[in-house]
Amino acid sequence: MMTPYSGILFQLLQSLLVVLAAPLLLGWVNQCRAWLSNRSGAGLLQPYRGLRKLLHKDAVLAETASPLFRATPYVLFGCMWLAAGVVPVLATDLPYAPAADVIALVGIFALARVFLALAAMDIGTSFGTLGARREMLVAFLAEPALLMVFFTASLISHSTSLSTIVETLAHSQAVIYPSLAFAALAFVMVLLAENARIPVDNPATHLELTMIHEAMILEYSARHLALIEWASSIKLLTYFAIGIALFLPWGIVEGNNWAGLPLALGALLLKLTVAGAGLALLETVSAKMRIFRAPEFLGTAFLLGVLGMLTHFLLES
Amino acid sequence: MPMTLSGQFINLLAALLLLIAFAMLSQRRILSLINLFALQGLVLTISTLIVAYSTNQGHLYYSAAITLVLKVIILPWILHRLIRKLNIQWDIETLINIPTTMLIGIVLVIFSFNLALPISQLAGTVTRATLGIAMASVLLSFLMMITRHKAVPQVIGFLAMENGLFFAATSATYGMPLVVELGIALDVLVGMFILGIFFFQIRETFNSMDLRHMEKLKED
Amino acid sequence: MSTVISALPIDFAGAIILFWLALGSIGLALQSRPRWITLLIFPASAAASLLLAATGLWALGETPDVALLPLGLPDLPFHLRLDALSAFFLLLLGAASFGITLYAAGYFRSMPGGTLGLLTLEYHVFLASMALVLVADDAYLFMVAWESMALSSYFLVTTDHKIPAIRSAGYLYLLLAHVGAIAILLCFGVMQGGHGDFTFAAMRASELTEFWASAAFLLALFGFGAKAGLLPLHVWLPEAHPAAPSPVSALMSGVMLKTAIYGLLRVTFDLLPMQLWWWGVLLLTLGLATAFFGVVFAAVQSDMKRLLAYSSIENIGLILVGIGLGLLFHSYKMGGLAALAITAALYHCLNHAFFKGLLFLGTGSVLHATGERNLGRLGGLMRRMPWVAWLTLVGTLAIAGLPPLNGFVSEWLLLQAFLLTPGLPHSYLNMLVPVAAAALALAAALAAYVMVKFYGIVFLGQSREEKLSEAHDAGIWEKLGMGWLALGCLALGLFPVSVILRLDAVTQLVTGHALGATAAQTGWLFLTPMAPERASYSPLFFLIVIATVVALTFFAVRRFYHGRLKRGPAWDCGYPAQTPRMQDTAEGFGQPIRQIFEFFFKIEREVPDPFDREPRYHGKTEDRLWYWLYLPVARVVERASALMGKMQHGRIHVYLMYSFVTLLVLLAFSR
Amino acid sequence: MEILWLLGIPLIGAAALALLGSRRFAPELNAALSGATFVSAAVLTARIVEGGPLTAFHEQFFVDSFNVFLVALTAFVAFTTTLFSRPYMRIEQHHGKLTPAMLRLYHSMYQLFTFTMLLALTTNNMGILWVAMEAATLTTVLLVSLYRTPASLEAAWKYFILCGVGIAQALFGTILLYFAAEKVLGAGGTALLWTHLNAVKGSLEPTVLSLAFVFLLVGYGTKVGLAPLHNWLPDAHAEGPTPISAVLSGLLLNVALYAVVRNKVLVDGALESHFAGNLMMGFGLLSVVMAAFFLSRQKDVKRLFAYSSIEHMGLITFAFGMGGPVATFAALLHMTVHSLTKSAIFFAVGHATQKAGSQLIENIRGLITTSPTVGWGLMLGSLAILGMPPFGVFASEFLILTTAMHEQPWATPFLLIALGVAFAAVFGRVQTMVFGETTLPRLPHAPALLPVFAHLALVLLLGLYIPPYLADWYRQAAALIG
Repeated sequence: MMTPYSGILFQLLQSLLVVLAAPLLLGWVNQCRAWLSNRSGAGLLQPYRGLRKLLHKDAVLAETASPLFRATPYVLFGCMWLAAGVVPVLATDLPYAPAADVIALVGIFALARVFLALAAMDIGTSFGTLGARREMLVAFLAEPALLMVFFTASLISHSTSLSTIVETLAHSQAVIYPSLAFAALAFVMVLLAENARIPVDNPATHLELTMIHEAMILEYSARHLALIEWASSIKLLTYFAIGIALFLPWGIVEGNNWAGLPLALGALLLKLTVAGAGLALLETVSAKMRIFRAPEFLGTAFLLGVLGMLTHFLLES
Repeated sequence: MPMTLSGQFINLLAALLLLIAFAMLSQRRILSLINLFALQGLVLTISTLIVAYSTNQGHLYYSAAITLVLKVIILPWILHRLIRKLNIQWDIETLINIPTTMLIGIVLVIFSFNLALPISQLAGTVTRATLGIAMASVLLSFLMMITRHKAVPQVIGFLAMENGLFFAATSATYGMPLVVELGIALDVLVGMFILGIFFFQIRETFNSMDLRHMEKLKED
Repeated sequence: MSTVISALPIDFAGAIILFWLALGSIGLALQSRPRWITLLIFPASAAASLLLAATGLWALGETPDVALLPLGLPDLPFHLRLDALSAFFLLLLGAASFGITLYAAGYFRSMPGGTLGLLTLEYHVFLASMALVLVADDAYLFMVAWESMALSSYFLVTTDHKIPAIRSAGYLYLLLAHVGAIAILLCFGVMQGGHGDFTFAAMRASELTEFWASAAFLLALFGFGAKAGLLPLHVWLPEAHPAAPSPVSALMSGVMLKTAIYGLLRVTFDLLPMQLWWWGVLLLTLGLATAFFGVVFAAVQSDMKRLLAYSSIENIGLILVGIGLGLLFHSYKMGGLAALAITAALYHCLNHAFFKGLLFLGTGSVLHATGERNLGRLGGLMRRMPWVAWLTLVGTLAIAGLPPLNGFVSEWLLLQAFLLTPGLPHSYLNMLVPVAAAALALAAALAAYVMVKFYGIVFLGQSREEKLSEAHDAGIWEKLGMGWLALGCLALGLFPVSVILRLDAVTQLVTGHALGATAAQTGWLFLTPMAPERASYSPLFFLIVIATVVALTFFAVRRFYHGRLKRGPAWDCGYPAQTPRMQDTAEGFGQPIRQIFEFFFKIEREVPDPFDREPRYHGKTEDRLWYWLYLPVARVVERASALMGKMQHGRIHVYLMYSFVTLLVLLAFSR
Repeated sequence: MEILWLLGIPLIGAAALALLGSRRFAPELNAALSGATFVSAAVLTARIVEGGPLTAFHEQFFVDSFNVFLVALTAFVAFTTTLFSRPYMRIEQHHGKLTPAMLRLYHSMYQLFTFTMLLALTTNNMGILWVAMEAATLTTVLLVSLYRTPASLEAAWKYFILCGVGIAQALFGTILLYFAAEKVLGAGGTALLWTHLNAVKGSLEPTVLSLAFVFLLVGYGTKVGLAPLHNWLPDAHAEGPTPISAVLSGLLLNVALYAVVRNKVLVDGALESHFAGNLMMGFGLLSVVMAAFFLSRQKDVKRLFAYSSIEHMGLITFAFGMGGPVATFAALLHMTVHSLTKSAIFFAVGHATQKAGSQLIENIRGLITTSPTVGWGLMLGSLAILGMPPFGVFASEFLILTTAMHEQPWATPFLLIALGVAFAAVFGRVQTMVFGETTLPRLPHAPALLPVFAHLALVLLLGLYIPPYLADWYRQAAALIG
């Protein structure tokens, strides 16, 4: 049905779209937050400007920095790109897809995170290690929670490959899976934690008591910083895409028939807009929690995920 | 079958033996203990002689002779000399008081009689009850060894036990083969000498014959 | 193959074992010439290891072959047998010990001759006995090899016997090993064919009732568990493994623990006539508990080798989970899934041998260079010893279970085994499986935490002590050894399909099913354990994409912007007075875990009062099990022997009384 | 003829040494005599191996595959012990612990002791067997109290009384045996000959024999050191001179057990029930367990290994009690390896205590640094005795445990616990003695470690390879004992 070339082309298109559109989503979220807090906001394109500025600057590197520190941003960017390629944002069954299933996807995120944490410890500043520790603390709870979400979905579809999951969920008779409800809740919590959003983290401050993600990248500057920022915006978009694929999979093209592309694009745009606004709303209404509350928060997410699986066994099998 | 005269004699002596054993059990003075021991030896000799005569087992005469020499003459003599040398004739207190000991002794007698009963049924010898008595006196002397504080009475108990065994050997089974009896006699003699040496060593080390000085080696 | 070559794999294996023993004795003889030992003996034995690995690889494809040695008990000559299972573990032993022995050639350079000679002997006896355990085909030879292994490793552990802590570690180790060995022996006693036939063949033939089969299984679980560090028999492991010289720690953690796994597999699947479902459940739960316990304790360690030892406990737990799951499926005749689970377990054995060996060697070099094991006094070594640091990084990422390295593959397979579970007959089991999967995921994530702590604190940041500045990088032998192991981690991570194809013979033997055909159905590039649409993973693809993207971005940034770079002091929010001491210590890094899992630990700490002139912090986290299980047992023994002691009263009358009473009782009893 | 040599040499030797025992060359003479005894034992063994069982002097002596290997073993260990005692006793003399007179006593009694043991092993007459056992006690009593210290006197006294009383019970048992036998064989000499008894054992009166066996077991069991009759054993072993401890542990216990087993054969034949076996299993198990717990209280190294002897004797008795070819084979093997290993350990311990000048475990440290040979000897010996392969003790324990698991599973938990506790106790103490720092100086005299390592080498060999003819012995003996 699909010639390899067109498949690869479609794949590239999707990846590029994600990578390029990621800052836009970030901009949109910030814009919404601004509006919600009665500010005019910096505009949708602000993130792009930021990236451009950073890329132009000269990089300043701590004397104590090792090659690992310099390599990390690129690795991070690479991982996110790969993730973006794996998730069926527009279409399923793309050439990338079989390279990694959901577990591998979690693996990719873990890889990126570990590199970032190591880089943060590399300089040997108090904030760096603090950030790394907190990041890993959040991660070791968020990661299994995310896995639980995926497991629930894959128990329904008897598969861990995202394409299959999406296809099964897209045309399953039962529209409402109670287990998925649990999963969705857990997923949202994980998304907040993993992307350093309120209430777990606050991307906008450098307040040592609260910061996690920012504490890790304190020592980065210029192009390195730019890559990291960009990577994290891609991460955000990827998470959105995952959420969409799992919980509102309708409209995603099966195989790469170009005909379905416009519809898919439209659907994606719509979903992202809504989701971004939702995230902004969530962040505005909720308050940043103390760092030591984070484990409880994520523990809840984890348990929700497990509950989701159990409910699947109870109600749906 | 009607008990022959010799058989009755032997039973009488057996009873006597048992009596002596009880007497030793209750005896407080070492000197009289030794005398009782000698007496026991004498009874033993006589019974052996009677068995030898009534069943004309030649070698039993020898063993009677050995008994006489060893247990009636030599050993008591050695013991007398010992206690004179170590001057320890004085009274000896026991661990358990005498009446209790006697009671236990009686229980033992009943026990051993019951034990020996089925066996003495099938004893072809003229002397059926003797096995039980022999066992009883063995156990009684055992009991005596347990209840005595001093070294010498313990040894006498040991020798008395030997007597009981000997009685069992002669009367119940018409005596062991001669080689064996010689060996046994030799062992008893040597044992006695070694004990003699011991007494002096103990005496000069602990300057007392009280076994309560010899309770150092233990787990604690 | 074997028709072309007259000799069979078993002959090679035997020859290598003998060669090792010979090398050991020569080493003892060469006490006066330590240089010769390090430059001749160890490289030679490394070569032998490589040959052994090759033999194992070869034997994987061959039919089992047997051999008889005219030694042993009169009616029971030593039986040797080399089937796929043995072959796999021989491969593991050879491959891992190759790197480790190469490393040892350099590591023991500075050791005094006398000690070195003795150590060489023990080291090679250790290697030989491990190999012998794997090829033994009768209970007696197995036990002899098994105990010799324990004994030689004990002497290796106590190489530095002047340190009391090491002595007590060795004592605890040998004690538990011996008790375990007795249990194994009794297990063989159950399985024996009677009238003293102790060959494994006879045991396979003997039929047992469910009760006795279960008894045998439990005994085996106890015995092999004691060796593998199964909860709650693990206490010796974190004491003994760190105490040994690092290459030995590497061997013990990387290889010796696997012999216990081998034994468990051999007894449970090969020798016992039946497999009951609840064995699987038991193994699964114990495995999870072990894994979780191990990783949580690893997270709070402040001694780098102890940390690794605890992480070994975790990995053993994971392996046991795999086996338990396989057992469960096998008992319900779900062959394919059983094969999957077992494959995951075996794969993890292999992986753990490589990365744990690598990490222990890394710590060895650090110890050698700095003389320091306490994480709180290390740091910033990446700049002092880059080789060690980079090679160790590979191990770290691998053990943290990150793609595209090998640790991830086995964990992925294991999770697949959990997820692809169609409904088991028991509804409770159906509940258990997802929960178990969750716990597994949690443990895996914690492992990443632990490893970031380990690597970050040892190699990254700034040196916490002055003396670290003269730390030197490892020598050529060390580099070679670690390089080999790192290469292994990479290869095992990138080519899972070809590895699994090799494992087929083993899973076939163990579960009667094989995975390779399905796993390779879409070619060697994609690993598809069940079916492509159910799950697939391609590490190579992974690596390529990431590499290309990294390269592209790098050049793109250079091309469109610039590569200008300034060096300056660390910014750190503009905080002026930075000292290395402000970095997290091991305690600091472990603190959140300690807080979250407080109930696991017995914590005692003294926290300084804020107005102290010289504030000092002292924290100690201990294993509750020690207080709940081991000390009570010790106390009971103490009590019992005290009672016995009262019997030994010292009064002769009492003794006579004993004899008297005994006599009377027996007399009364005899009628 | 060989028997004449075998018994004559030590007897004459005893007399000779009673005269020359205090001379400078006495130790060498002692060793030479034991050597000669060993040679004749070897010759006798060769005879038996090719010619099969033989009786001599109108059947007063009987040598079959069961006792011949015990004869060989006894002669061998007695010989090596003299080799060890040569320097050992010299050093003791140097330390002023011994006078020439004592040495004379020691040497002649040593020979006499050897004689009694060999007599007990080779005689065919159960009565003479008893006499020999009693004589063995008498000869060793004075050796136990050789040092004349209060402790040694106390030990000797307990040894004498307890064993004497015990042996008396055995005599009663023998009398009962005779009592039963003469019904069948008629009164007189032949009624106590084992060969004859064995021929007619089926028709012996069961009730009498069961009674007799109780007395015999209690009697000889006291000498074997079965709990709770064992109380003399640790004292005697700890207080006597080390060579004597070695032969007591390594040989005398075996001989006593031999006596028990000889009688068991008859009783089994008469009873048709497993009565004797059950009794022995009970005693064995009790001894193993009690000894294990006693072990974990020891402060004196020689007491420690004395208790370990009790443990192993218990194990052997248990195995004999189980019966059957495998278990009996294992028991015989265990007798051999235990006496070899245990005597080796006592040799090593002897040197260690001489170095430390104390028998207390806490005063012995870091042997491996002060004198590596002694240290390794002790370490390897202890590991061997604890049943660590590849030493021979493991081989027999392997067979015993696996068979027990198969035949008498109820017993295995006790064995598991006991062996575990024993290991913990013994190894913990040995490790502290062998390893660690020390301040002890080296001794001037070179220790005689040839015996230690010779024994250990043999034990190692037996662990890995049991020569066919030895195996045949064991098999024949096992068939004999059943």
